[in-house]
Amino acid sequence: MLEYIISKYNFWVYVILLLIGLYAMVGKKNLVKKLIGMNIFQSAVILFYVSIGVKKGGATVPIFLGNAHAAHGHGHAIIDVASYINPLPHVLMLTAIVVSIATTGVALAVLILIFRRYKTLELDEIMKIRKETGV
Amino acid sequence: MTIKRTVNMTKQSDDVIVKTLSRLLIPFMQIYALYVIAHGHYSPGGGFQGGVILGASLILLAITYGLDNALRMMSERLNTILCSLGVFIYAGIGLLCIMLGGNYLDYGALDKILHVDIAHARSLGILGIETGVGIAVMAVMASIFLDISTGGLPSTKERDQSD
Amino acid sequence: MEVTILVQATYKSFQMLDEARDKATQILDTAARLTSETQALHRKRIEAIFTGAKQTKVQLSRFIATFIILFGFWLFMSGHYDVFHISIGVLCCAVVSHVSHNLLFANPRAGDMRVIVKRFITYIPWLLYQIVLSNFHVAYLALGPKRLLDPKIIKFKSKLESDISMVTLANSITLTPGTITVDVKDGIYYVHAVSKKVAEDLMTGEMEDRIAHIFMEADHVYVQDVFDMAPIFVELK
Amino acid sequence: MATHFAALIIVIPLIAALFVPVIGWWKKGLCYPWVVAVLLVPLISSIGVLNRVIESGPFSYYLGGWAPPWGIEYAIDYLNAFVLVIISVISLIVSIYSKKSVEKEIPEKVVPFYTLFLLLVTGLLGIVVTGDLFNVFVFLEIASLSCYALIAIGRDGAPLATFRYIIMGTIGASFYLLGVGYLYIITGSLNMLDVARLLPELYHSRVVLTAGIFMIVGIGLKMALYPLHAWAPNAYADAPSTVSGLIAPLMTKVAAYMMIRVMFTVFKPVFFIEVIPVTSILTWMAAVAIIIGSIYAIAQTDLKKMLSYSVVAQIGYIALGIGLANKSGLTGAVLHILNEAFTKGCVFLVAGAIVYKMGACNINEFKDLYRKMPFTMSAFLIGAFSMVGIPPTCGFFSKIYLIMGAISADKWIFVAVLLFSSVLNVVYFFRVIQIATFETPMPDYGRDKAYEAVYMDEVPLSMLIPIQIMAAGILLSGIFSSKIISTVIQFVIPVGF
Amino acid sequence: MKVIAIAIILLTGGLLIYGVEDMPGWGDPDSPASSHVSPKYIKEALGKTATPNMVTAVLGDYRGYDTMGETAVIFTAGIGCILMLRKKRKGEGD
Amino acid sequence: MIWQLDLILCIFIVICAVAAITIKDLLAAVIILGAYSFFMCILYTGMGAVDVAFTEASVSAGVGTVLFVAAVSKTKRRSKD
Repeated sequence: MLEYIISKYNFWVYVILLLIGLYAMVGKKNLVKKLIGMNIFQSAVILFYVSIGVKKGGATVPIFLGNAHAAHGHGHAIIDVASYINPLPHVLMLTAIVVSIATTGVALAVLILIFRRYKTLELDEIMKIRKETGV
Repeated sequence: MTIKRTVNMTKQSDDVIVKTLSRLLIPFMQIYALYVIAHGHYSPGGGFQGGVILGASLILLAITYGLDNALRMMSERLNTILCSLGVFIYAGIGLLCIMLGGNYLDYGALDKILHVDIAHARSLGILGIETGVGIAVMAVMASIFLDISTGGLPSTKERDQSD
Repeated sequence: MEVTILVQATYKSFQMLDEARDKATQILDTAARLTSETQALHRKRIEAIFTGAKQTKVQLSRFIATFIILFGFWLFMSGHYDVFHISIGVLCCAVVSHVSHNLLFANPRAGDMRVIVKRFITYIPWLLYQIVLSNFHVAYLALGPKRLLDPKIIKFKSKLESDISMVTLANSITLTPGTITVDVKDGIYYVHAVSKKVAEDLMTGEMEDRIAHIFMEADHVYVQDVFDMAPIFVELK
Repeated sequence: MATHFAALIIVIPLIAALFVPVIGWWKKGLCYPWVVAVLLVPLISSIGVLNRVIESGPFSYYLGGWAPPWGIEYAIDYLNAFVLVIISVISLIVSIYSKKSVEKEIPEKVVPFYTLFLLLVTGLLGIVVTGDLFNVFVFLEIASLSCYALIAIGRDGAPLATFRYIIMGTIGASFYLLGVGYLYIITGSLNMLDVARLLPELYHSRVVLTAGIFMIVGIGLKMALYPLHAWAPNAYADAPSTVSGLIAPLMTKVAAYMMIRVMFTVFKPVFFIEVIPVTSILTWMAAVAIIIGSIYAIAQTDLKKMLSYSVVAQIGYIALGIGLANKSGLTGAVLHILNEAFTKGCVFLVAGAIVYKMGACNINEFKDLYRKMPFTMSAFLIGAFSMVGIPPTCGFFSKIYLIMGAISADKWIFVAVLLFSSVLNVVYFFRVIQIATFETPMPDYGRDKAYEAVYMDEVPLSMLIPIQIMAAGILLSGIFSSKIISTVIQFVIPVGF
Repeated sequence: MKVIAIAIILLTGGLLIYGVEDMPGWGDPDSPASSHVSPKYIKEALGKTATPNMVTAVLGDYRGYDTMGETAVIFTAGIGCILMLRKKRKGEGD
Repeated sequence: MIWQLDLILCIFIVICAVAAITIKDLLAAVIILGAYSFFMCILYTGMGAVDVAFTEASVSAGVGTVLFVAAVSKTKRRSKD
């Protein structure tokens, strides 16, 4: 059992982080906390993808470290697939990280709009104000 | 306990250490960011990382020397144009490929105007798009920061009136 | 009436400083003049950073100096020395030095670069020696009897003028074990010292003199502000 | 150039969006004609693409010249091309409409507004055109981010509604991304067709099951399917009227397209019908959505909010058609996407016109509106007919197909739900029409008070014409529905039904 | 609110843990993710694009369209912030 | 990477995540989120994803934290939960 848990511990960590993030997004009342939860949630997904790309058995970072000019042209013969990590998940996650920061930026801008209107960032207080003013 | 006073992040800092060090650091940050963009082919890095570091150098300038000085280096209008320009470089290279007879974003077609073999044409195409990405990311990061930290009033006079 | 006040003031100042009243006045005058001078200089410096120096010649020389420094940095990082990468490097350095040549050489008082570099290099061994010395002292403090530990914040006005020398002093103080620069405001240093000996070492002003020497600062009257001058000032008025 | 139509659909609006800030800096008034002119390009290209698909069958376009699954591929078949045409038509009409409404509601933000408008259209088109699972996520984020920003500048409660939308939308997009990751870990590919080829052997793996559920839940969140709809009504109601005129018809429909794509192209229908019973859950959720959405709509006094709940109900129709998973059900769903796009576009634009004239759209203040704005309100009437399902509007035909689907699936309860929902639609639409038409101060002969004349006070032509085009679109797509089905929609149905 | 949150995370967590079981082993070189599409990138990227960093090659070339979308996302975020927050100042535009 | 070290890193990450959503001082929570991003970045480096780690360090931990700090300084610093 313990071995089973350890053998996939990255997956467990990502599950835990994803749940923490999801809990903060749904259960917390403070809007900034929701955004913090959102960041954790997205980075959990990113961690999952990066874990997909890992390759055991002497694989290194996906950068060809030899002499590029010598290898160019007859690269097929030289490059051994087993010695490099799968680059595709990394590419996808570069995109996802940038998307997450873009979402965070827009969300923070919305947050400032909300603060301007209600002068608070607690969801329950906002709901109270909305109920009182009828908006 | 709520803290009523909001902190103005973009006023000139009065700490001589922070100011001097950031003054010395900013050119090196910028050159490092450009290095990251240009050497994305050989080492980790590329347009996004370099662009973000460039944007961070502008943000550092805004935090330490105040917003007005930062805007003197990069005005709002220039900033918006750079946002557009960055994405336009990317999409424009793609369109150029169509005009040269390839598919969209097929940098291999660029060899007709660059006079190198296809592999190197692709390499140069990647460099071109990374430059575009870097410019766009830099401008956008700086602009988002300025908007959020000033609440959308980057000019000092009106900000003082409204606060 | 006036005479009695003056006599009282002199008496107090004798008690405190063992010096004559007019000398105290002179010191205070100098201090006041210095403060206003530094403030004016500071303002000018900030303006200079962004409006840029007016003379194109100065600007050009700054541009070239920035370019050389940045290009050296680029070559140090790059590791690809073919024509293509070096030309990219030249382009990038040109862009950055165009944008921010006023940042790196913002100090209007900056003298001859070569002399400064030479002196700075000779300063480093001395600093290291000081660090080693204070290391032993702090180790002695830590292992020795408790009563030697006497942490306090000392405050002194430095004669340094340019921001770069101020920062060098502040960082040298922080680097030396036992002392930490807490804040620098308008040329006044607030330093946390761990014991009396450390504070006295600092107060001799040797480090400051050396830094002033590096950056070729003019020698001004050294104002030591260990004692609180405010009551004297009030009395004098 | 004809071979590159598929690429131009996305690229031209994107590049045009980049020029809007520059043009707006030069001369603000030029933004509007620029946007309208630019949106003609995707229209022409998508009609060209649809034409090519009808003539020579599905085709694909390799971006960057890399063959799939290594590069990104546009795989364009009947469904893609059909939805592309819908999106480009609606967005063109709404862009024509936008001028006066934007000038009145957000006069100082015209330039960034039009930039984001074009980016939103780009995102929606990009989701539809691509054949790569991850690429869908990227364009989904473009569409969502521009949507967030556009909604946030709306009425009073808009920022909070937007914040809710951001939270729910991010959960949805991340769930989708997670599902894609699960598919990637088990198949090693991101291309839809390649994944579809590899998946059938793996249907009994738990990973595939999890992937399927996460993708469906994620898309369901974006689609505002019933239990996940909480963000939608406020967001649609509080947005500026042009924006709600654009996103209410398109955003959820594109998500519905994604759901059809995932359920019937990436996964084969057999997976969701037999391996895990998602389709039957979906039909029940859809039925609840139809009823609850309609009931909530009846309870509203604000026209835009009523229409927003109606969106939730109508999404239920599409989900029902997808969930029935048989030939007529799916035909009904796809036809309903077309119908919904025109109908919701029409009624939301009418709501925008009313806001333009009256400053608000509280239903109880609609007295005499039919006399004041006869053309606008007659378009509204056509929209209401379509929503209720009165021939010859398109709503009738889509509803007929859905009912036929329910009958052939032997689910009589859904027939009852569909018919009952028509009754509910009648209730909430005819309340509006009754107030606007009949509740007029009749000439009181008993007293001396003269009959109060009502003058016609119609909206400007630049708003009226798009509304009329939308209404005409409802009628035309109804009249030609059999032709649309025989040329396009019947090829959408996956093999095996 | 809290109850709903806990219910949601229990559901999601259960599903995720259920799904983890059948996943290929962590870091398995023969897993489908590492053996179907990606080997070609590793083999070809240097020869076809003259770029030793495979991530850059895939990012910029093989999946360049994704990257363009991503740049557009960033652009959208920037313009969105301008739309939402920036106030108009006097004497600008016409 | 040695798995014990990796495990410790993972535990730190989880602690940071929990702390970031429970601390009531929002500025502290945001800074902890930055620390969380840096731990993530180390984890990515351990998994060989240098590009992702670089991006995470510069984007999430750098600019993301700055944006959060800017927003918090513009609004309220205290949170009720």
